[in-house]
Amino acid sequence: MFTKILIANRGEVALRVMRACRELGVATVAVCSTADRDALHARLADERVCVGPERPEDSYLNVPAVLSAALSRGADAVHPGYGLLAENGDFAEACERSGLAFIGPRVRHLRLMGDKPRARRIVEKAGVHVLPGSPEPLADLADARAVADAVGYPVLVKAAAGGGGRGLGVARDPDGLAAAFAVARTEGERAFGNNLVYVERYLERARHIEVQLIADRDRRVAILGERDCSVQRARQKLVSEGPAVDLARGLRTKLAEAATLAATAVGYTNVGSVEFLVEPEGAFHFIEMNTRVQVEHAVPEVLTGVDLVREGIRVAAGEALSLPAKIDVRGHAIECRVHAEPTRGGARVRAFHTPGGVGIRAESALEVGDVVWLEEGPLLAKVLAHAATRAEALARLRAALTELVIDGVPTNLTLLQRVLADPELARGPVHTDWLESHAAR
Amino acid sequence: MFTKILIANRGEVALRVMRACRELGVATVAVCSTADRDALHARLADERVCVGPERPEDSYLNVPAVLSAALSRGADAVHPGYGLLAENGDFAEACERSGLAFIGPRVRHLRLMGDKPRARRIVEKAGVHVLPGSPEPLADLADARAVADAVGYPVLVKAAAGGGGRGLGVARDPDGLAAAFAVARTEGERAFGNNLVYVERYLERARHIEVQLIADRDRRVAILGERDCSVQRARQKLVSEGPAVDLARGLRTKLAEAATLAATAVGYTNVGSVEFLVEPEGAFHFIEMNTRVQVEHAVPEVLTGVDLVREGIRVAAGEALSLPAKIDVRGHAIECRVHAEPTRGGARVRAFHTPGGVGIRAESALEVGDVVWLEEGPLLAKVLAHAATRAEALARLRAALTELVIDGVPTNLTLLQRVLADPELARGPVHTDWLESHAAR
Amino acid sequence: MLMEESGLVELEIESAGEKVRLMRGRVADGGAAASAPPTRAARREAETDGGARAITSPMVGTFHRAPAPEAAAFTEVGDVVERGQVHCLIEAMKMMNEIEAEFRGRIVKIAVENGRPVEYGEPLFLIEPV
Amino acid sequence: MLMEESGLVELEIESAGEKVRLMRGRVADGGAAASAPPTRAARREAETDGGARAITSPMVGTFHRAPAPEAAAFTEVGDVVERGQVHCLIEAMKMMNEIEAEFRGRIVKIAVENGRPVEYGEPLFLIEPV
Repeated sequence: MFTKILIANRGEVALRVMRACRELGVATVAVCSTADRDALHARLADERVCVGPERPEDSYLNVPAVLSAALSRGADAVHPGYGLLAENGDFAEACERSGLAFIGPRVRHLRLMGDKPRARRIVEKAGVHVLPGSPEPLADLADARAVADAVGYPVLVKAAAGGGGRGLGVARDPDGLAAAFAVARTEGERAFGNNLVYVERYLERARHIEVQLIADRDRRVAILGERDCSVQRARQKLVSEGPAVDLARGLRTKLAEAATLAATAVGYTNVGSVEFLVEPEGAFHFIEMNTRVQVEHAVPEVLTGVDLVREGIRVAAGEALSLPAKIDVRGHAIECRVHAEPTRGGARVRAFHTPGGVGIRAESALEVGDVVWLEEGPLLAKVLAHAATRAEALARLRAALTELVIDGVPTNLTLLQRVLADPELARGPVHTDWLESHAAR
Repeated sequence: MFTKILIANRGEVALRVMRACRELGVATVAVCSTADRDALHARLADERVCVGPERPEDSYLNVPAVLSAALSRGADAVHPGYGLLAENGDFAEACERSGLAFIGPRVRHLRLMGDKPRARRIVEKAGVHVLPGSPEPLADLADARAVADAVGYPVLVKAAAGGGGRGLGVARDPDGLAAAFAVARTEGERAFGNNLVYVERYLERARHIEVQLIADRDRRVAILGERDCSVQRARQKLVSEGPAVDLARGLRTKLAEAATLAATAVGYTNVGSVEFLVEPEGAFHFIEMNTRVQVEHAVPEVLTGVDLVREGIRVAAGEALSLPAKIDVRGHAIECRVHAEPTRGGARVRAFHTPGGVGIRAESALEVGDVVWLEEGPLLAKVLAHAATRAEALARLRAALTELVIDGVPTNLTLLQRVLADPELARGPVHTDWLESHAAR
Repeated sequence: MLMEESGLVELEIESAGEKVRLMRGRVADGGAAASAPPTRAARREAETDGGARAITSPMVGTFHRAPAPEAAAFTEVGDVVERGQVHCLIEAMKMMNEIEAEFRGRIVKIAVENGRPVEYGEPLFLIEPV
Repeated sequence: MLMEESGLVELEIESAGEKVRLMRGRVADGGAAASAPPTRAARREAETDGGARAITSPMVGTFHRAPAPEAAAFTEVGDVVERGQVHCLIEAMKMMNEIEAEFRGRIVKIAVENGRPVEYGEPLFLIEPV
């Protein structure tokens, strides 16, 4: 096992990783910007290293500074959490070259799954159905139009280096293609420094279901259930629940098998999840693979009792997985993301209280007095409810949200409460367009 | 089911009851003192009624004011939580007379189990072994001496109306009896307005193990496992864990049977727990029965998945228990009480953060800016860790406590961390004198 | 008032068919109203304000402006109340507690609607000393 | 200084058997040291103090007072350093980054022990302008 892990992240995920380190008896080094010196993650770690000025590019994303912090403090591994450097192949490679273990999959897995068209090809070759679309990244509109005509409208134009719902443009017909193309291209350029795009058939009324897995160094893949993340706003997951309900007979197994095929095809190792679009009739299509611990990792954790972050560290340390002989999924879990409403400027937290009690798991690094920068609509807290049945879990989560106090910051709490009280959601699964079409009514 | 419940309590237990009410779709009325108008429990309830000035006697313990609040707001039931009016038979009776359901056992159960010597007699008659001691309440020292000589030293002198570790005096020999008698008498007078005492054989190196149960209106008793609360300071439970480890073969079943006998003997209904002292060789003795939801109720809840508070409300509403056909205890849970260190004056909370993550349940109603009155060493937070094994639960709880932030208030956190890191505790069960004799070394 | 003159502290009457006990808030020690002592509380709150002063409820209950459902209100806005004059009842647990004016003054505002529940310390009247 | 005069921005040397690249902190744009621009940072921090001013670390790394383990320290307390004179090295990812004085002054205090890790913005020297 490692002796000291540098956590290259901040906020609730940094705390999450810190807990796993503590349980494993591993020392922790936190990094922070000049603005974060007194943030919770910096205060709670065994050591704290300020790696640069406030701008993320100058601090948390400053690879040499982060690596230098790890080396000068004698850390032997780096945990990227999620977001920031988590899926950055160059960072992972730089870690390895500096003799630091990168806690996550191999560099090649990050590169390969980060190149979405390439990932599509490999997974398709492995025998998993992917949506009709462009086999290669596209540089110009004409090529995009050709592919779109071939697969048929509506289509999604996606940034080749994108993911997580960013860098997406929808074209319902040929007239809309140019605009969609521009969106994907510019967002891809801005967010990922890559302006290549690809085109994919756009499915309406489909569910977004992802399968959680973890694989050890010997590529033994363990499946930890699936979750339905169809409640989305602007393609951002708002509510995730597991297990996915009302699946056609045998579909759960088929999804697990497909996820295993995708992971095995690249010899995947460590924690990851495979995203699928599932049509009402049960046909399903690979979208992409997330090569990291996900924001929603708590859902499989409470359902299976497996500590995914701890297991991920174990795998990276070359240890065997300590999973139960038979992983069984118990009860039903629903988690929602409480975000700040994106707007200009910042807001100071005046009062803060996270709900507790039976079956509730709330995670946040927010503190009274914190100034939240609203522009990006950052994640403020995650609240999860676990119960024997879906109905109980829903009631429990609704109750928990009435107890969540975040005074001073505009949040999406009201929207979440409306969504969770919606009879359509209570009745059963919804599709990825549900929330927005619903709100539109 | 009830339509509106008045919660006659404050702090984390008021929030706990509120959650259960919300899940059941029942409206809530909070009571508060003039000092608590903006406290979390008052802000989060559907309605808030200020029932009097700051002194508890004038507000939370002001029976007419509390009942009047319930009646004038149209509540149909009152939940006392734990402490305050929870085991007050007169209050329960006043509720019933006012047409309000008291959420707890029947008045006679409170009266009967509140009279400790009487409870001893009844439970003994039911066939459960009780410690040798005085069958009747004692008013003077001579009687106490006679009993003490008969049962043999060391002895405990207990307030007849006591409980929860209050109103206790230990006499290791005849010379110490007068002092012990005085302690029990005066504490009993002060805390319970009753100066009668009783004498009981004092067992050293025994474990404090209590059995959790809930009984419906038809007196069907369900057992929800037991917990070991032997880690005590000044007879106050500091750490509770379940299931109790290293029990002699068959002992767990015997304890469950004895608890059932005790409950059945009085026709008990609703949530309660039966306390036993267990000797190293496995002999066990009834101490007392707690006729309410306990501070430690989270331990059986996470082990069995049963929401005890919700079930208690159901029972009081005359509904059937919604328990799983077979209640199985899963994994191991350890909970500790984080108290303020008893001292003069008050302290303001400067920073506050409760740990989260896998298997952690933290409950508190503390907020930044709160002024905590330290004299009584109030409960600030409860932190529980649940895991597959005892060792994992211990590691998890240790990690969680390093994440608990309560700046500005003197707490017992350091003591808790020392206790949970103690190799003797890690090795196995300890006895009720362990912590203090240990600290003495 | 009858009770004032007679020095009675308690009086049972039939009101709207249901028997209620009438008590004088200020002397009701040991009684149901005692545990939140009305006078002390009422005075303290009253003094917290300059000019027109708020008379706050000394107990939790239901606010009644009249001795009985059909009866006329004890007071109206504009009335001058004498010290010790009853200007409302607070019903707590089926008992009617008379609330008396702490000082002579003109009622500027009646803050609570008749028949509404009131909490401890809730402003009932705004009175201008005269 | 050699590098100053030669206008070199990089120089490979053998130090203690292990090859390290020597870079000039102030011009190391695009290099590893670039992403936390030394000069800007160092200046800004330096100006935050009146009288004796703190020279803070422009990057994360290990603090070296001498060019090599056996060599003499660049500066000692009491020395007067010229603007642009190297007074320490910060080793970041096997690269030695020269840190130069931002202004002429006398070293009042050396805040960090030789060979210790330093974080961004950590005070290294206290210098009194002369």
